[in-house]
Parts: sequence; C-alpha cells; structure tokens
Amino acid sequence: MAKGIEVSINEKSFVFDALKQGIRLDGRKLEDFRNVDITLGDEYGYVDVRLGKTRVVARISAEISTPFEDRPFEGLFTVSTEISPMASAMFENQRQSDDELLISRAIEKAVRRSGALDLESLCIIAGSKCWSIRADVHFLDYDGGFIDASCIAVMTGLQHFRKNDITVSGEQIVIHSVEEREPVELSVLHVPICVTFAFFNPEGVEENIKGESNNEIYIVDTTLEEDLLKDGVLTVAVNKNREVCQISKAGGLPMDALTLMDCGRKAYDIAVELTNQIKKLLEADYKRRNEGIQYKLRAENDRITVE
Amino acid sequence: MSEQPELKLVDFPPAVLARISPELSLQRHLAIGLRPNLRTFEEFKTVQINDGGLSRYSSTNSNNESDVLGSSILRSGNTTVICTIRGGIIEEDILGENNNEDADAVNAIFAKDKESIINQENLIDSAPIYPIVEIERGRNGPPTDEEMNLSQKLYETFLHSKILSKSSLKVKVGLKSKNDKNEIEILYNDENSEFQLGPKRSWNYILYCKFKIFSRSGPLFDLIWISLISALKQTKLPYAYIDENAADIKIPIKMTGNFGTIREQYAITCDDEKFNNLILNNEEIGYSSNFGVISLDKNVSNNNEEDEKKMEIDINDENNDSILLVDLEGEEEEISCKNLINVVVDSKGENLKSLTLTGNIDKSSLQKAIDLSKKRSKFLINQEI
Amino acid sequence: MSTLIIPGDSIPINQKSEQLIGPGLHIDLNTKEIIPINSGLLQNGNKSIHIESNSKRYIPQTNDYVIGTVTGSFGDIFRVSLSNFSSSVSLSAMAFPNASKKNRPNLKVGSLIYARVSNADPIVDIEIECIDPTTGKDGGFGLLEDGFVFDVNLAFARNLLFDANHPILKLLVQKCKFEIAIGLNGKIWIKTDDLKYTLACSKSIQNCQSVTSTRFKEIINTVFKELGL
Amino acid sequence: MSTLDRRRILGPANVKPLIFGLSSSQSKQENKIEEEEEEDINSQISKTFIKTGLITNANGSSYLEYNGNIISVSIYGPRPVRGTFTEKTSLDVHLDDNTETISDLLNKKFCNYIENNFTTVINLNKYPKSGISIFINVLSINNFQKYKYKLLSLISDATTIALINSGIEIIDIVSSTFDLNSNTVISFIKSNEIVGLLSDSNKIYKDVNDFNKIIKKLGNDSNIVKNSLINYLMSGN
Amino acid sequence: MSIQADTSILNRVDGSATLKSGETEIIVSVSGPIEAKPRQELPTTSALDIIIRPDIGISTTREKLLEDKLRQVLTPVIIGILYPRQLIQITIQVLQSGEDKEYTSKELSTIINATYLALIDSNIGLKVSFAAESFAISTDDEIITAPSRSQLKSSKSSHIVSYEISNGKATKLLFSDSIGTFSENQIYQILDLAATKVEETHQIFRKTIQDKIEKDFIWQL
Repeated sequence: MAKGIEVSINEKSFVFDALKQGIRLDGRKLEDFRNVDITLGDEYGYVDVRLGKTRVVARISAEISTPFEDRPFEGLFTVSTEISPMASAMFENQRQSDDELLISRAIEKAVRRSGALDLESLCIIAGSKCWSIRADVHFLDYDGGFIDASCIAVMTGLQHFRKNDITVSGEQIVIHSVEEREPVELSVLHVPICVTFAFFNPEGVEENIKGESNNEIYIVDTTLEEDLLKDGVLTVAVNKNREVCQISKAGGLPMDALTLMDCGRKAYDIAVELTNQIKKLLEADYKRRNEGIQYKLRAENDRITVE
Repeated sequence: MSEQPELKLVDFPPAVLARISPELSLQRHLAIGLRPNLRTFEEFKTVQINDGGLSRYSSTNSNNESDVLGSSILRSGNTTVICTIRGGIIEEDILGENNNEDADAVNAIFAKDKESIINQENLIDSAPIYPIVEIERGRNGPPTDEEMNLSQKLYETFLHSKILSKSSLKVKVGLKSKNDKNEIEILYNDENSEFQLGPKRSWNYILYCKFKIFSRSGPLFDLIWISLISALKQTKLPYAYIDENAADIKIPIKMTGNFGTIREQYAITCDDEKFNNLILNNEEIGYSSNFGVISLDKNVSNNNEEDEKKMEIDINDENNDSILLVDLEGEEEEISCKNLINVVVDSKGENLKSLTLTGNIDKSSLQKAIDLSKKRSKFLINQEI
Repeated sequence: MSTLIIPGDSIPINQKSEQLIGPGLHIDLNTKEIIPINSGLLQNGNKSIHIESNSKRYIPQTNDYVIGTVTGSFGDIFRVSLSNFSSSVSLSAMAFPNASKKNRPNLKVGSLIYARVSNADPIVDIEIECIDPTTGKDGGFGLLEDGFVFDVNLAFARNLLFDANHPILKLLVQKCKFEIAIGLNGKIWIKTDDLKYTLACSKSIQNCQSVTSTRFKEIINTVFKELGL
Repeated sequence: MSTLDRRRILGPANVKPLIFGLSSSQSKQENKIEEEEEEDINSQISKTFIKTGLITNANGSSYLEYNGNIISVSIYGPRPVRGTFTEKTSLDVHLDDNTETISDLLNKKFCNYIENNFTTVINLNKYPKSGISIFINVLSINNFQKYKYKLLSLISDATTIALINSGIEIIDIVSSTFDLNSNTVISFIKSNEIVGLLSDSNKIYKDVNDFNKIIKKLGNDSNIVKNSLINYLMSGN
Repeated sequence: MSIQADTSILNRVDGSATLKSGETEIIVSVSGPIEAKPRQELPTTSALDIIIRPDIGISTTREKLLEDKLRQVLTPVIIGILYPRQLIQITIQVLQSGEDKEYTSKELSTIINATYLALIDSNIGLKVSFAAESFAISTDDEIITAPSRSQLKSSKSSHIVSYEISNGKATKLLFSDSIGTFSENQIYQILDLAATKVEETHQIFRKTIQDKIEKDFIWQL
C-alpha cells in the first residue's frame, strides 16, 4: 500500500499479538480516541489540530464570486485537500494516491454534502453575486487519522470564521473592513464529526468468513503503524443530534453487522465529546476577543457603546 | 603485466569540447578575449523588431478579421519571438468605494472612518497583462518550468512597473439604436455627451499576450520583455457598443421557494472600424538586460601563454579576475555562469524597475551592469522599436 | 570540551599533529579548506576531529552495524531497506556464513536482519553482509526472529551501541532478561519472553531519548508501571 | 474546479471574448479581387514568399507567407523513441494555431491530412526505432471560413519544403492545390498520383465528370506548384 | 520585529522548522537524501525537489517562480556531490503569507530562513550558513526593513536579499530580487543594510540551533 514504508514480519506479528491482548503500542485501549489538541489562530478561520502526532491546519477564507448558473440562490463552498510530502514522503506532490482520494472523498461527503454549511445564506444577489467559502486543509504531519483530524479542523474553522460584513444597495456591494464593522459568522447548520475504525483479523481471512469465533478486532483512531497493517476500515460521520451523515466501509475485511452498529454508537459518544470540546474552545476564544474589543472601543472611541 | 598503459592526449574539435566540457570551453575562449558566440564581453546582441503584421490594425495586414489587437515579431541572432496581444471584456464589480449615487448613500454613513487613499501610484491602479510563453522545442505537453517562470516573472515585473493603468483599459461603451429616420446608428459617449448608459455597469478590457519562441539560444526574459513593450505600443483598443434592445433586462426566476431576478449579461460588440490607441505610461517603460559574472580560471589562461598579451588588452580592469559578460548566449555561457544579473531600467535611465541578482555579485560588477543597461535602454528607446 | 559549530564557522585545526577528519567536516574541492557542513558539537581530539550531530536519515558508512527489512530478492541478491524512502541496499545470498549455491539463507519479504555495511560508495549500489569478515562466522549477524523493532534518533543509537555499559541498558537488565540488536540506522530490535516486557523495554528506550540521564530510572519505572509490570 | 490551470496565468474568470461587428463593404470588394486571383495559380506563386532553415534547433524548417497567411513548419527527427521497438519511423503532426481561429476538430482533421500525405512519401523504413515530429505553427490566417482548405494546401507545401530542408528521405515532392468553387484540396505526387484529398463542397455533382474536371485542373496546377517548389529549392536558398 | 523559530517539529520527515516572522508564518520539511525517481536522478549530485504551497488556494505559477528563486539560493549552498543520484525533497507550507498575492518578498525571505533551519535540522551537508531579509521603499523614499502588509501595499518597490553567513558575518551575496520603482543608490543602500540585518537574524538562528543541539543530546546530560 504505502510506497516506501516497509513493515517487517516481526512488527506485524507483534502488533497483532498485542491487539489480541487488548494492548496498543501507544498505550491506548482499543476504543480510545487520541487526545485532540485544537489551537485557534489570531486570524479568523485558522485552526491547528493535533491528533497525537498527526497535525492538520485548516484555513477558511471567503471571497465574492458568481454562483453556478443552475444554483443562483446558493453560495460556493470548496474544500481543498491536497496532501504534500510534508506529511510523509509516501505522498507525492500533485499526484493523488488512492489513500489521498479516499481522504478527500470522505471529507467532501462528511462536510460538504451533509449540508453542514448553509449555502443559501451565502447568496448576496441571486444569480450574480455570492460568497465563495474555501477551506484549505494543510496536512503537516501524518500518524493516521487524517479524515478525522481534517473534519474536526474544517468544522471548527467554519464555526470560528467570520466574513466581512457587506451592505447591498441595488446592484452594488459595499464590503466593510473589520475595523469598520464587526465581521459576521457563517451559518453552520450542524457539526458532523468523523470517527474512523480499523478492523483486524489476527486469525486469517478464512477463519473470518467460515469460522464461528468472531475474533475480529476493531480499534478506533489508528496510528500510521496500525493503519499499515489493518484489514478493513470504516468511517462514520455523525453529529450530536444522533444523525449519521455518512458511513462508509469500502471493502476490506467482512464484518459482523452488529459490530458495525456498535461502531456507530461508539462514534456518537466520541462525536458528542468532541463537539463539546470545540464549543468550549470557541466560546473561550469569543470571550477573549470580545474583552479585547471592549477595551479597544472604550479607549479609542467613546461614541459606540457595547452591550 | 609489465607494460604500463600509455596515456594519450585526445583532441576534441571545439564543438565537441563545448558539449562535453562547457566550462573549459568557455574558459579557453575567455582566455583569448573572445566569447564562443564571437561577441566581445560587453557587446549586446542586436535586436530587430517590427509589428509583424499580425494585428487587425496593422497596415501590412490584409487580414482584418483577426482578433489580435497588437503584435510584434522580434529577431535577435537566430532567435525569433512572436508576440500577439489579444483582449477580452470583463464586467467590473462596482464596489462601494466608487463614486456614484448608490454607493455614496451607503458610504456616507461610514465615510468618517474610511482612510482616504492619497497615493495615486498605488499598485492597485496598475493593470496586469496575462502572458503565456511557449518555447518551441519539438515536444508537446504541459508548460515547462522555464515557460512558467518566464510567464510569472513577466506578469510580476509588468504589474509592478505600472506601465499600464487600469483607467487605460476602461471600455467606453456605446449604444446601438435606431434613430428617428429608422436608421441604425451607434452612439458613443465622446460624440454625444447627452447619452448615458445605465450608470451602474462598467466594463474593462483584459489584455492577454502570447509569446511563441523559436530557436532559443540564451536567457529569454529580455527578448520577451522587449517584444511585449513593442507589441503594446502598437496595440489598439476597439470601440464597443451594446445593442439597445438588450439593455438592462431583468429575468425573474423562481426556484425551490426562492424569488429573485437575474441580471441580463449584456452582449458587448466591438466596433469593426473605430479604435483608440492603448495609452501606456511612457515614463515607466524600461528595457531589460542580462549579464553573467564569471571568474577567469588562471590555469586555463596560463596554458596559452602566447595569448597572454592579447588577454590583458581586453580585460583592462585593475584587480579583477572576474569579468562581466553581456547578454548571455549559448549552452557554454548558460551552464558556466552561476552569477547572474538581470536589470530592467526605465526609459530615462533614472530608475530601475526590476533587479535580480543570483550568486555572488560584487558591487563593481553591479555598477557596471547597471551603467550598461542604462545606456542600452536609451539606445533602444532611440531606436524607437 | 565541545563547542557548537554550524556551517560557515571556522574550524580550529591543529596544524602540528595529523588529525583524521570525521563526520560533519568536508574538504572543499575548490579552496581545499576544511569546512563544517553540519551543525553540532565539535569533537577535537588529538588524533581525530569531527562534529557530533544528530539526525534521522541514515547514510550508510562502511563497517556500520544496521538492521534492515528484506523487500525482495533478485537471483542471488536480496534487496534490503535500511530506512523508509531511502534507496534499498543489496545483500548477497553468499554473504552468510557457510553459504553456498545450495545452502541459501531462508529470508522472506518482511524478514528482519542484522548486518554490517561492507561497501558504502554512494556511486554504486551499497552492499551489506551477515558475516564477520575476520572470523567467517555469523558474529551475531543474521535473521532476527520475533521480538519488536522501533526507531530512535541516530545519535542516540550510536551512543547505545558504542557504550556497552550504557545506563539505560543496565537499568533495563534489572527489570527483565532481553535480547537486543542496535543498528546505527536508528533501528533497535528487542526481544523478551513476554510481549508486555518487550513493549515496556522499547517504550523505555524511546522515551529516554528526550530526557536527561538523571531521569532515566524514573522514566523506565513509569513505563513499566503503566503496563502493569 | 477542474477548469483551473495551475501551470498557466489565465487571468480572471467571467471574461468575454471580443466579438467584432460585421465587416464593412470595403473588404468585400477586396475579396472579389482575391477570388479572381484564386483562379490564376501563377500569380499566386509569384506572391508567395518562402524561406527555409530559420529555426536552428529543429532538424529542418520552413516559413511560408501568402496573402495574409503565415505558416512556419519545423521538423524534429528522426530521433530515438524510448520504450517499444518499432521497425518503422513513427510520424506525428502537431498544429499550433496562434490565431485561435481553427477549431479543435479542424485542427485534428488538418493534422491527419498532413500525416497521411507524408506517411506515404517519407521513407519510413530507413529510420527504425525513431520518430519524426512535424510542428506546424499557423501565425496568421486570411479569411479562414472561405479559404480553410487553401490554408491546408499551403501547410502541405510548407511541410514538403521543411522535410526537404531536414534532409529526411522522401520519395517525391508533395504538391498541393486548392479549388475554391468546390472547396477542395488535393495533394499530388509523381505525375498526378493523388496522396490526399479533402472536399467540403455543398454542391451535388451531376456526374463524375464534374469532379474529374476539378481533379484535372488541380492536377495541372499542382505541376506548376511542384515546378516552382523545385525551382526554389534549386536556387540554393 | 518578532521572530519565532522552532525546529524538529514534524515526525515523518528528516528535518523541519517553523518560522514566524512578523505577519508571515512558514513551515518547512526536508526529506533526504532519499531514493530519487529515475527521471529526477542526477549522476554526480543530488536532485532538489522544491514544493511551495500557498496558505490559501492551490499552487500556481506564482509559487513556481518562488520555487525557482529558492532553488537559486539553495543550489550553491547544499553540497550535492555528497549524495549523488539521491533526492532531497523540500516542502514548504505557507501558513500565513502576511502579504497580498501581488507581492512575494516577505514570503520568500521567510521561506529562505525557515528552509535554512530545516536543512540544519535534517543534517544535510551545507557549505555555509545563510539568511534573508525583505525590504520596501516607501513613497517618501524611506527604506523599511521587514515591512508590514499595509506598508508593502503603499510602497514603491519591494526587495528581498539573501547573504551567505560565515562566522556570524554576511560575506557573499547569494540572491537578491527587487521589483517596483527604485533608484540605483537605493539598491546599494539596501544591499548594505541587508548585510547587517541578516547578521542580526542569524544571531537568533544560532540560538535556535543551540537549543536544538541541546535537545538532541539531552540524554548526555
């Protein structure tokens, strides 16, 4: 699979033996999601997510553009997920590998097609002017979990981002600078969170299909080492309203349906926890910024009073 | 085996040596005060340029259906550069800062907070051109790195030179309508001041330039820059008009519970005959020159002792064993010269527009290079190409 | 005494005595000057001078002990990867003790081997061998079975290999019995009787890279405790 | 956004191309004169300007100018082809239209025509494991709608000269001629052997004789073209 | 102006560094020497693969030209003959460009500096140290060192200068690029000023490298 990375027989059997005993190399339990460390930038829509050693930065930006002809009432939303060799030399520049394709599809499905961003709210003048929102995901360091990390980064970024306020007058648009008017947030309808599971079959494929033992193992949020050895993968995107936004298991090890249901429930628990973490973080950031503004306004401009 | 293998000296003809050891070949040439292309160290290649007759406005062009607005064909040595300028029209976003009624009303509220823009020389008023450079090399495929870098360097240098102002590219839109006698006529603003088209819309020309290069023999930026300037000087912008019947239509639409109107996209037609010259900011126009700085390999020159005297005449610099080569050409010079200077000097020779120094360039070489570029810029201006 | 040296700095060369020039120093082909090409600590001894620096990418040098993974075989040659994304090196099937046309070593793709770099000229294919050239015996080289392999920084690996009385190894011996192979390519193989102990040992070694030697004991104890040992 | 081209500077989106209004009466008159001239092959030849070997990094090249049409053809090869072994030379033709008037479809058609013309003429067996590339650059076109096949005949002639300039062995000179009324281009070798023919006439011919007449006329013209090409080449230019 | 630098921040590559210099923030990774693809391989020296990615949007010819300029800086500095037929892959991610798309001087100077630190971190052989600085000339002919986004926007010209650094002193010019409208004298002034400015910057980097080495060999203490 990953070109250039060699996994020895020794490592493989060691990892499998450990999993059978319920041990993971980084000391986690099988169902543990790694700690997520989210940092917000000074700039709106700049989010730095660390998931263990994995690191992803998302930048949200907005510009005024023309809507698609067949969708005059909707703004544009693009997610760009190009992986450079910075994350690992296994990724080639500007040549999308299968892994990369899978990652960008999963993010596309979870974030864009689930309607997390209200596109109609981005319309300015029907058919001629709209906001075009762009999420650039930069993959800096790879230790598995790119789908989950970038989903967190994009969704946090969308909620954190503020676009310039505008005034529409007839056919003209006045864009107000940040100093002039408080920028406005995007209308985010719900927050899908991706959770990826990996399946292992220490007994061999035959045992998996014919046997009765059901000895397959599933683990949450794999590291790269685990990722290279997995036999199957499942990604679930779910929001805290218990709505599943996508569920994809592209081939791989056949799994018991009940196990998949179990994964769904696990994903929900993790999603709730992460949603709350993001919410708290955004609230703290809002508070910090507002304190700054109040101070600034009081000092410089006494004509505006702040509630 | 007792016999010692004998070492034999092999002689290579100059053309072969140039390929297998370009550095040595160049040093041998320089040691006798000559360059492989037979020019002296500080001699520029001559440049011949004409409008090529590719533009619809060219007097020598029998083809007036072409959509080329300006062109030039340049020959320098074996190299040919063909430059064609084309246009497009884009509707300008009228943002609040523009002066007109609607915006004024909005702006009035915020006017106090707005810092006024004093500087007219701002980059924001400079218009870009969009270049595509194609160097014929007998292969098909996506643009090479050199083509991409040349395009981008040209784009940046042009934009920052402020040779073309955005205001020069404004389309003064006329209106085509039937007059009282039921004849079709086109009204333009400058002829009939009464006429005014919906104040809310405004259009600009966009200029594209395409370069086709044959027989590349050295760095190309200088040549494409000269051919661009020459082509722009020839460039004319047509008058343009809107058909009255199509003016300001709004089409109501309804979709999934939304109501709204979509603005008609006007079809703008260019006048077949009437045109204006493209106005350039002549004082900003400059010309580009390139130099290589190379140090003489003393081992090579010592081998040719009989030529020593000749060399001393050519290199009259006091201390220096590094020499300035003007207008690099040929594989030997391009491979061997690691220290490069590229200068664009404006027409008066007062200011520089662009300067790129690669490698260890000493001040005296730089001074000399800038001096030579100024002289050359003046020369090219006087040549009125 | 060691001082920080970075590229561009002058090197205090002892003109009187002959010194061997070691890693991190390079003789400029044009100026014939000895220049530092890496950042690190200058080790200026009587007989040799070099810069001690750390890195992650292994560049093979003759006589280095390395751990590699077999990636394929072509005829009598095995291809072995010493580090991810680096050019693979060759291991002849004949470079084993008692090897003959009939007695080929049993190596599969993914097998782990401990070997010595026998030829490291960067212009040709780099070769390794699983034989001690002085004795013709295995000398500890060969197939590494079971156990676990993990990566450490190159400077740390050098330190572990060359110091037989390394405090970390001494501390680990007190915890359990283990077999260890240390490759200068930053790979360490370790094997104990129990999976948990193997994991604990490898974690201990990895974690000790980023602490002062005074804390080795504390780190090792924590790791073993976390695994319930 | 698949339309994005990160290798070229394309400028803003939403730009409309320039569309010029109808031609004025003046140019129509000129066209008439042209049409008359179109009948007279000798006067055409006298107005044609040819030069060879201008492009130094190609193995052969030609430059042809006639009545507002400017064509440059460069030949690269025979040069080694990587990978598969081929017994014969592979020939490929590329047409780059600097005027942006030739549609992609016609571009392909033109390339095919030239390729077919010259595969029959070039001694392909002489250069195994090699490839010859013909790069055609159309720099200026006069009244493409009406004279598109005239342009093709000029391209064909320019290619012949470029090939001769490159020293690649060819069986005979290909000379091409054009008939306006039937909108036909025919390429001949030897005495009146047809190697290529393209006709886009709207007319329906009453009988075969009609078409035979055209072939005969173009055949005669082509001999004149051929002779003048030979004359040019003999003049040592 | 504030400079924050850090090295060895990424796990999967051989060398890495972040550099925040005023409004501009860059992260650089270096992998190498690694196996080159056959089309990249050079017989006697190492191939340099340079990738620059913008903070917003996909990379275009703008980044391509920046890559070319960086290559001009690095080619004479990296001792390629140590790694024949190998590849050195340098990936640069702009996190915050700190300037409008029409300008590149701030990005390029920060990229050069961050790449220096990443190369040091990767232990790839360098002939000499180097550093870069950006400048602008304001409309009233004042030379501004490390201009802000708005200063750059209202400037007449923008410049970037990079020097080789030996024993803490700027010695030879490596690369310089200027664009806009400026006089011959101003360029000499900037070249002189740049020499002192890059020496100041280098002092900070020396400290960064010192910290790195201490961290690398912490287990010796």
